[in-house]
Amino acid sequence: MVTDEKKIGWEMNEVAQKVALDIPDGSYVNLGIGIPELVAGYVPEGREVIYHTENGLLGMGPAPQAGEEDPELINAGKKYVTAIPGACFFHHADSFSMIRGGHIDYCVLGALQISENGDLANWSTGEPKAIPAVGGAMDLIAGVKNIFVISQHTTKTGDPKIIKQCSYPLTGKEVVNRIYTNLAIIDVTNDGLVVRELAPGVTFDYLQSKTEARLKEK
Amino acid sequence: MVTDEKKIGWEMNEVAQKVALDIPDGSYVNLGIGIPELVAGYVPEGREVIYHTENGLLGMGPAPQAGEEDPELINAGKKYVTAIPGACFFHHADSFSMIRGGHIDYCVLGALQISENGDLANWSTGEPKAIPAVGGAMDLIAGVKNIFVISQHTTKTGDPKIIKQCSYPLTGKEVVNRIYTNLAIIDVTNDGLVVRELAPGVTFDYLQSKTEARLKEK
Amino acid sequence: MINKVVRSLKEAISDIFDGAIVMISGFGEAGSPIELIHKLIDHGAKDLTVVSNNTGSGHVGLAALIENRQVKKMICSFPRSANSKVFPELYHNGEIELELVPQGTLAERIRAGGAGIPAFYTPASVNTPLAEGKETRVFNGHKYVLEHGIRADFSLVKCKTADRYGNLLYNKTARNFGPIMCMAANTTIVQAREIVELGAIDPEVVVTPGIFVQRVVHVSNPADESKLVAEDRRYPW
Amino acid sequence: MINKVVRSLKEAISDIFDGAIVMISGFGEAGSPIELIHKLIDHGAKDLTVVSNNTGSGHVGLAALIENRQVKKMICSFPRSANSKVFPELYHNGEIELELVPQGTLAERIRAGGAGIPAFYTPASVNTPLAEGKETRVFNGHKYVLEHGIRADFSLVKCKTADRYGNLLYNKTARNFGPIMCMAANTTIVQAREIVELGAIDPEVVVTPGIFVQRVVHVSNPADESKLVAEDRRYPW
Repeated sequence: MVTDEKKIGWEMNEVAQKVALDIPDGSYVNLGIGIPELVAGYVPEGREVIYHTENGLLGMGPAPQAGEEDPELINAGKKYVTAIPGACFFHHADSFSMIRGGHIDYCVLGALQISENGDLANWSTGEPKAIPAVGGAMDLIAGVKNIFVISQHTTKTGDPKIIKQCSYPLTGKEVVNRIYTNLAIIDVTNDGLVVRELAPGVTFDYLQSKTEARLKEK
Repeated sequence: MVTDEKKIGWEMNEVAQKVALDIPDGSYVNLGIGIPELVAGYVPEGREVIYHTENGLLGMGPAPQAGEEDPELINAGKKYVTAIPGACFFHHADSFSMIRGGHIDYCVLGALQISENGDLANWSTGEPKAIPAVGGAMDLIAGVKNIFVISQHTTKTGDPKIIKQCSYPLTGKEVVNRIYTNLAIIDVTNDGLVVRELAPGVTFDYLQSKTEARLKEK
Repeated sequence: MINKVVRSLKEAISDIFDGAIVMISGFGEAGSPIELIHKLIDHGAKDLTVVSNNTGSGHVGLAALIENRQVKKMICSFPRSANSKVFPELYHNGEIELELVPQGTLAERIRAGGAGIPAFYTPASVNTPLAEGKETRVFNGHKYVLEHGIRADFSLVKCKTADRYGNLLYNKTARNFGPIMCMAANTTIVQAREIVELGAIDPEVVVTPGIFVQRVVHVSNPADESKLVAEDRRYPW
Repeated sequence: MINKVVRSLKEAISDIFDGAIVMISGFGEAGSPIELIHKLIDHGAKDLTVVSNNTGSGHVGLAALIENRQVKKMICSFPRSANSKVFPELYHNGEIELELVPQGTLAERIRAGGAGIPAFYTPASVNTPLAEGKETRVFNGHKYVLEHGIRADFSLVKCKTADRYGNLLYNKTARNFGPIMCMAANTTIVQAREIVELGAIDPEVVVTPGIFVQRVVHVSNPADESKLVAEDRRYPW
């Protein structure tokens, strides 16, 4: 089933490209660690998008050339990055003023679970033995204007991630605006989850079968 | 009587010198507008004192030479100043973080009235026709570690300024640590107002006659 | 492409609407965006609530905006000064409202507005008339007053140097309220003495990151307010 | 004369006492004052409460301080990472306490501590387990949680450049928590890669004004933590 799904849906690189297409010229964007980082590779020609990394850099550029890594120039995932012309550095309180104050236009995050009303769980499975670690996720979802989730449609074991109610501890309530998965693009609306686009070969019924929450056709 | 008092007490320049002597080497100091500004001229040899002005400069130096005035380099009294080597500029929120956060060691302020428990009134006479204007006074007295008042001992009409209870609107309650006037230096203690030093020719009884609040001998 | 530089003062301020909340940078004349203010007088938006530390001098800049009856209410810490004649007169005649705020509280309320903090506690003004009617609370044995963040529809700010991303540098004590007012408005409009190429400003020394700025207009030789006041100039002239 | 430069790491940290609250700058290894931390391990103060975004990597720096059983409690936003082994083990064994704080709330609490703000409201963590037991309040129709400022007895901070007044410059994203931690401690101790003459730093570009710094020590060639971790080095060595 899992294999199947991967075959018929988009590759995650294609999903990242879909996300990038939906981010307008001139946007300030924060990308979460992992899959969300792929989005930076697909900014359409002619658009200028400025990346914020919460550890104190606006105007984050791509990874440096081998041998040019600077351990004091990293992103929130602690990977080596570069700074573009027009970039600036600032301290953590200023950085989260940008986030909390509503100055960042888009945040693209991963997810463990998303509920049908847009609740997001992406920081902890709540298992007693897990070390809880939240980072900046709760600040981002509370402060950024548009929250996009990019994720595999189901878990590694094939269970739905888009569900009626999150069982994991929440990162925030009613915060997700749009969900991009390998199977579909789904808007979180006041009328519930509305399918915006299906990946090639994916039917609405197939998508619904992989989704615990009720979906609506556009 | 007023003339009398001025003759027998210190000149305000001498009072300012007394204040300067009580400010230790290495202190960060904010001087109020007017008479308090005189203090900067009397830092004893060998001491280094750094002046903060709340409009965004740490390391304020003396007035510039004629012809070198810069309308964008001023103090809180909107007078032209200079910046010493090792100075720095910052914005208003950072400036008042220094004040409110307890980072400034001494503040020297003028006063309209001081009560026997150290209440200070120095921003408004409360007259209905007066335009109220507070500036940074309330932040300073709330945040700075040591609050020194420098003032004529009585008003222009010879009325006491050091009184049982302030009749003017307060700037802050129980905030003044020491009072320097043309007649005496007075500590505000848990035991009340204790005279620390009398100006030449001023007796304790004379001082008490010019002071509504009860004074104590050291 | 991101280019926040607009061609004229008029283009910069033309959407300021009647009833808007407008922050205006400056401490006295230092940092006051006098050309933007004069263009706002030409533009004519009225019933404005203006947040600025002072109320202007003589009959130019902020004082002229007030004199032109465009300001319904001032939020400031120090509404009078040696050369302020306009505000005191209107205030005495009951023609303008005043919300008096301690200077540090004003700065922190603006910063909070920009930083997404709806409210905070401060020791300033406790036990004074300015805390009357406000909620107080004790933390660690000391009393504090609850104050709320302020946001504006527009901020008008003066700076020294800008680039097309809106990164800003200021000059000396003209910095004052500029950086925090940039943070706190839906639309921040900046007049810059010089506009430089992207990358010309060292990323380590940027004072206002471009994310806080929406429009930049080039005013290479801004007027010296104190000279205009000394000459008793009046705007509109 | 003001001279905050002390001659040795030992002199810089020798009054850190058992039970102290210690802030340690850095986001991962960037900005982590590893030489000051190692000297604190030599010094031996224990039962510390440490405020730092992470819990260190491998067996050097902050991880080594924890491994040496000097830390009673960590206040941080992200206590695990690819190379953090020490904290997870002690935490599982119940040998160390954890106060988990969202990263922006952690930054704002530190800044508030330094700015004399005892408490503020933030939207982060509302409706999540991290807001449980905390006071919430509605402003303008949105729910916020009350958070308190944090102050420390000591802050240990790494910077690039310092002068004898304690004015500081940082390097790129190693700035992170440094400036706000400098503000929030009774005694701020800084290791600087270079110490320059007074006046060599342009007053317009100072990041941390000297008023927030009590001691500066020169560490011209700080260790590269990731290299030490890759080599599986352990402190004390």
